[in-house]
Amino acid sequence: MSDMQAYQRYFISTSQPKNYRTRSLVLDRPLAEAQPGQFVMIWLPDVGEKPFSIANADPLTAAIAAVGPFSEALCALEPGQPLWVRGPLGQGFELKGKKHLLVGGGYGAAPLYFLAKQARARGEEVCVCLGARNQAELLLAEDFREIGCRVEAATEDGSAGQRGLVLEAVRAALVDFPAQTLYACGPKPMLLALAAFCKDNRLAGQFSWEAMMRCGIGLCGSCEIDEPTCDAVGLPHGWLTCKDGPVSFYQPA
Amino acid sequence: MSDMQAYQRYFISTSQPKNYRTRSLVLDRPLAEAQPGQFVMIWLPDVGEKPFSIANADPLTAAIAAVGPFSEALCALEPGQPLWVRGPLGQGFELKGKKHLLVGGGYGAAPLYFLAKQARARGEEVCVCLGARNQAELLLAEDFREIGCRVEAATEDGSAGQRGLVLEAVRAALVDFPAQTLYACGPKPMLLALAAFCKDNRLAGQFSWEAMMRCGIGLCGSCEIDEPTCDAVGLPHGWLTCKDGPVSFYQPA
Amino acid sequence: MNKVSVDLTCELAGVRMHNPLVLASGVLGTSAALLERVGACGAGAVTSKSCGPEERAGHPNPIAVEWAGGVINAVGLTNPGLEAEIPTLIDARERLHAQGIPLIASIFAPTVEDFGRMAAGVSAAEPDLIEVNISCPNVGDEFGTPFSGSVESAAAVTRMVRAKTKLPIAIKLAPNVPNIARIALAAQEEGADAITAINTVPGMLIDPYAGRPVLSNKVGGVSGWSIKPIALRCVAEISRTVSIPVIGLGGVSNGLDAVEMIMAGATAVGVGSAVWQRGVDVFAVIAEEMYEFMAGEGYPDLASMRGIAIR
Amino acid sequence: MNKVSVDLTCELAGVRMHNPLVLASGVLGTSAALLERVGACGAGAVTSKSCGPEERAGHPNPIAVEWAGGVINAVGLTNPGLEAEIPTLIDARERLHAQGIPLIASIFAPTVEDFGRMAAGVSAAEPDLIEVNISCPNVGDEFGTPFSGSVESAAAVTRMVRAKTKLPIAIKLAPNVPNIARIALAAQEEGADAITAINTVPGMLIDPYAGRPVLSNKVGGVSGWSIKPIALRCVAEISRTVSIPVIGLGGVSNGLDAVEMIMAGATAVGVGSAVWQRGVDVFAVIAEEMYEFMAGEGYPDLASMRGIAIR
Ligand SMILES: Cc1cc2nc3c(=O)[nH]c(=O)nc-3n(C[C@H](O)[C@H](O)[C@H](O)COP(=O)(O)OP(=O)(O)OC[C@H]3O[C@@H](n4cnc5c(N)ncnc54)[C@H](O)[C@@H]3O)c2cc1C
Ligand SMILES: Cc1cc2nc3c(=O)[nH]c(=O)nc-3n(C[C@H](O)[C@H](O)[C@H](O)COP(=O)(O)OP(=O)(O)OC[C@H]3O[C@@H](n4cnc5c(N)ncnc54)[C@H](O)[C@@H]3O)c2cc1C
Ligand SMILES: Cc1cc2nc3c(=O)[nH]c(=O)nc-3n(C[C@H](O)[C@H](O)[C@H](O)COP(=O)(O)O)c2cc1C
Ligand SMILES: Cc1cc2nc3c(=O)[nH]c(=O)nc-3n(C[C@H](O)[C@H](O)[C@H](O)COP(=O)(O)O)c2cc1C
Ligand code: FES
Ligand code: FES
Repeated sequence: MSDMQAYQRYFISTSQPKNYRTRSLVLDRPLAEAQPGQFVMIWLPDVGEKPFSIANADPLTAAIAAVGPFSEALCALEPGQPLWVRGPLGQGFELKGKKHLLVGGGYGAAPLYFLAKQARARGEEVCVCLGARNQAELLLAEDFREIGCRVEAATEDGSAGQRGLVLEAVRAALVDFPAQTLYACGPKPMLLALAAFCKDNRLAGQFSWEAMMRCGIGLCGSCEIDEPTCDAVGLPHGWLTCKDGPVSFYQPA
Repeated sequence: MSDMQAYQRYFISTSQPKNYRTRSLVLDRPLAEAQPGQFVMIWLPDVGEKPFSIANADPLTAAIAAVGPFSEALCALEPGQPLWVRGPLGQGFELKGKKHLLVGGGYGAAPLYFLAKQARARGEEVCVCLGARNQAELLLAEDFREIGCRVEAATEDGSAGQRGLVLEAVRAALVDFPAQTLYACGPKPMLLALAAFCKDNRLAGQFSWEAMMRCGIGLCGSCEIDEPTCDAVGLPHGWLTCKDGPVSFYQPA
Repeated sequence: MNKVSVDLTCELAGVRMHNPLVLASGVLGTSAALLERVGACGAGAVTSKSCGPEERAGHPNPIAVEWAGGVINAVGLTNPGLEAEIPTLIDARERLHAQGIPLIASIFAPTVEDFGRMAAGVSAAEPDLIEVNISCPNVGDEFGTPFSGSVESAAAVTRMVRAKTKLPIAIKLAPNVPNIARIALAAQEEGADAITAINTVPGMLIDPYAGRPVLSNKVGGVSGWSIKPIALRCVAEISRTVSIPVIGLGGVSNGLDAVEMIMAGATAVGVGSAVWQRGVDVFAVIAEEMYEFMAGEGYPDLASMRGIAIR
Repeated sequence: MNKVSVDLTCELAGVRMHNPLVLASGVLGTSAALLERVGACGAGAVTSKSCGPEERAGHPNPIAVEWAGGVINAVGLTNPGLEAEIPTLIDARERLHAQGIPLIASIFAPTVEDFGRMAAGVSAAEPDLIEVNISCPNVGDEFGTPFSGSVESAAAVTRMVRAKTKLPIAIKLAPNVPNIARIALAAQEEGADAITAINTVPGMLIDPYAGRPVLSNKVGGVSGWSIKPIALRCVAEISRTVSIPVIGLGGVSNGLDAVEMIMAGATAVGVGSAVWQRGVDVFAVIAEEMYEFMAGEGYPDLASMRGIAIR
């Protein structure tokens, strides 16, 4: 009967603080067939609905930064309370090669954690570069270490890892971590810089983009990436974040 | 895509005369999951739609007696011409025991042939009693013999087999063929007589009924067996030939 | 979530039912035996097949087929005519009342006057409620629009039927109107005791290989699970507008569907095509599924769920 | 059956298309880049998202979800307003014409007068055809009935639009009326060059566990494969009644569906929700499926199939 329902109801198992404003919501059961980089739409009746990356599929987990009304409502949920999920949606990451460089900005660390787990389960090497404004903003660094990833942090104020942008950490990591593919999720300026870096360095890249999502299923057009951005990173015009993405693929010629 | 269609189109492979007015229509491919005793609705666009027993499932075959406009239209079809089928529909026979007595009147032989093939494939013994007005009306006797069934015929005029009703042939057969179950398909008076016979002789019986079918899927009510008939053979009131049947089951207490 | 004890009973226009599930008109309601059987299979009430003034054979086959979204039918209002119907209704009522199950008698007619005649006629059989089917296509005004297609004609039929019977009446509406709530309101104003919504959604299936419509009548009515969202919307709009109870139906196949109908404001829930999908026993099965849902979610009775989705 | 060579071209109100498949309004028609992309994916023509006089943000999420029968949406007519739309349409037309693909500009408005203003306004962008969406719920007369809900209001909008543009116009109709052919006829009489049918079917999904409608707007429009029989019936009724061409849409997901629309009398076939189901490439895929069917069944061109199911 439940396949007749647009949404699946989940319950919060635990809600763990991950930094001063981000919580990891661990739900009561798995989401079938979810891949790292895919997302779900989370609905709170009478509140709203927004997209969130899948930070773990079994049990379904999301890392939510409380930055506005909807994310605050999610972070206020207590164990046992319900939320509604549709998905998994979109095109996720695809592990390529055996040495993986993951680059996260802000809650971009969330889908990368799921990806790192998958790579580690295959016995492959993972190095994670995390960027943030300061130490308080850093996300999931401990979680990555726990599953055997090398972690390099970069903060704008130098309060954790090296001072500067995450791109500096990437350059540094690559010196002794000859990655075959770079996987990135984070703010658009970071992705643009990394896309340029991959092109310059002939490194395969997978980038997870953000956009204003409405339908989430490739109909309404609201998540289209603008043409200048498409041109900058080599995407075809009219690229839809919810359906063609959120992950885009760059392969050096 | 084709599961969106209400009907499946088949083509006539061969149309073989079986007696002076009955043809066996062999179609171009199988009907999946069909059981002996089940039926299909055959549709000829702009002509009509009627129920027919499945005489063989692989390839789908029906034995059609040309008795009126629709059955004549079917019998006039030539190899390569199309017809439309929905089904299999209804509750078919279920082989019980290892010695099977099949009793057919008229085109009632059709579903029994399919049943006999199934029983023979299991290496079980089959005796078929066929009733008809005269030799010309006898159906499929040769076909039953070919697959290794014992065949006893009864005709009203004695032109084939013993003279009399099929019930006489049944009595005779049972003398040296100790069947565990009787399976019957044919005109209502024959079924009523056989049902009474089974009751009197404490023999398990399966009877395939006919009725005016419209929807064929248990909605319209037109194939209901009348209450006196139900009472006579021990069926619950409101018994639907298309859905509860066409096969009814009698088990001596 | 604590399991609670659940009460599935309801009352509709003075008619008490042990659960809210009503056999929809036209499905297995053609004889006393079938109506009795559906009652024994767990329905809270049963509706007879719509009957008109004269006997009708209906359309030739094909009259109903299943497709991926449910069923489409154009039976053509096969019925024995008023005179033959009355003893059947009396027989059915007696058998059903012995089980404690109410009988709803469905009527249709080609003219407003004939609706009056039908209402007076079937009243003689004393069914618990008369359902007035003003939503069958192929009868109605001179353009082929059913009476439920306009406020004026719906009101005219209701007024006439109201004048001819003292029994409670439910007016059955079609979904293919721009504003179904206005029509329901007109029926209420003319004295209807309940609204039944929805009848089938007019549709057509074409077999591309045949190049022909599948039904002999070409056009038919779509029913079954795929019309549920249309039915829920109609029931919600009607429930927000009228104060009389609504029998909500269209695509109800399981307990959750029935719950959704109640949440949209329905008092009772009709079940038709699901009989094809899940068998005649579907009534007891759906009632059990409703019970499970309500016990699990903490709804003690139907009133506690009714209309919560439209508030 | 001999394989024949198949011609999929068609002409609609003077607009030539390399195949009959039209991107439905509201699906991916929000930017020049997306319209161009759909053209490159094999559509015969593309329709822009309906635009109104003023910018509208639309409804808050959820605005569209999939369910077992397809999709339900209440986007809320998100659009940039007439002024911002014109350069987008010009840009889109130039890119599409470079591919040889016509552009249909869809408009809606809250009043008859505004429809006139919109028609005159988008005409400046010189689209190949203007589609007049009189079938969106939540705009229309004082009862919330869309303009397509009555012969009078449909005629009034058509008359106004006809007076304000020399471009060909198609009037887009809603299925939830008792007699869609009468409304189509009224549009033809007021000068419409084509009819588009159908818009989504008004519906509601309720989540029983939430006890709430799923869409923030509560009511939405059902689209996708489950509405196909409703759409086929509407297209058949309209085609039997009017002489102008029909863009048939509603639930077309594959080549057989498109063939059925043509057999019901459509000249062109709209595709909307199938983009969700089968991706943007669905246009080329459906065209190929139509080709296969027609070659296998011996139909040399669309005219040889058109309307055969309603004769
Ligand atoms: C594919 C995809 C995946 C996403 N995954 C996640 C995820 O895993 N975790 C998560 O927390 N969010 C994620 N988001 C963002 C999320 O959908 C919401 O946009 C976010 O929760 C803010 O919504 P809100 O209603 O709370 O605040 P809003 O009112 O929408 O935003 C409040 C303010 O915060 C700003 N803002 C929005 N998002 C962020 C942010 N992430 N960091 C800093 N400022 C922000 C807005 O620009 C605005 O000024 C994802 C978005 C997309 C498209
Ligand atoms: C479950 C079921 C299975 C059936 N299986 C078969 C089958 O395998 N083969 C088959 O030929 N028919 C079968 N029938 C009967 C079939 O559906 C039609 O009723 C039959 O073909 C006559 O249809 P018609 O339109 O040609 O003639 P009609 O105009 O309906 O009938 C013409 C005349 O023939 C009489 N008649 C109808 N059927 C028979 C008959 N079988 N023998 C003698 N007279 C008859 C009618 O009473 C009428 O007087 C089955 C019916 C049912 C309900
Ligand atoms: C085969 C069939 C026959 C029907 N006949 C009638 C009828 O005679 N009178 C009536 O009011 N509704 C009739 N209906 C409509 C149903 O009562 C019901 O309104 C519709 O099927 C929607 O419910 P469902 O989706 O549960 O089937 C019929 C429906 C079917 C499927
Ligand atoms: C997300 C979405 C948005 C839509 N927006 C519009 C619109 O703005 N204008 C319009 O005329 N129709 C709109 N429609 C209706 C479609 O154009 C089409 O008529 C309907 O979806 C039926 O076709 P389909 O089943 O192929 O989707 C929209 C449909 C969907 C699914
Ligand atoms: S969110 Fe609607 S197309 Fe991507
Ligand atoms: S033929 Fe309709 S119920 Fe059996």
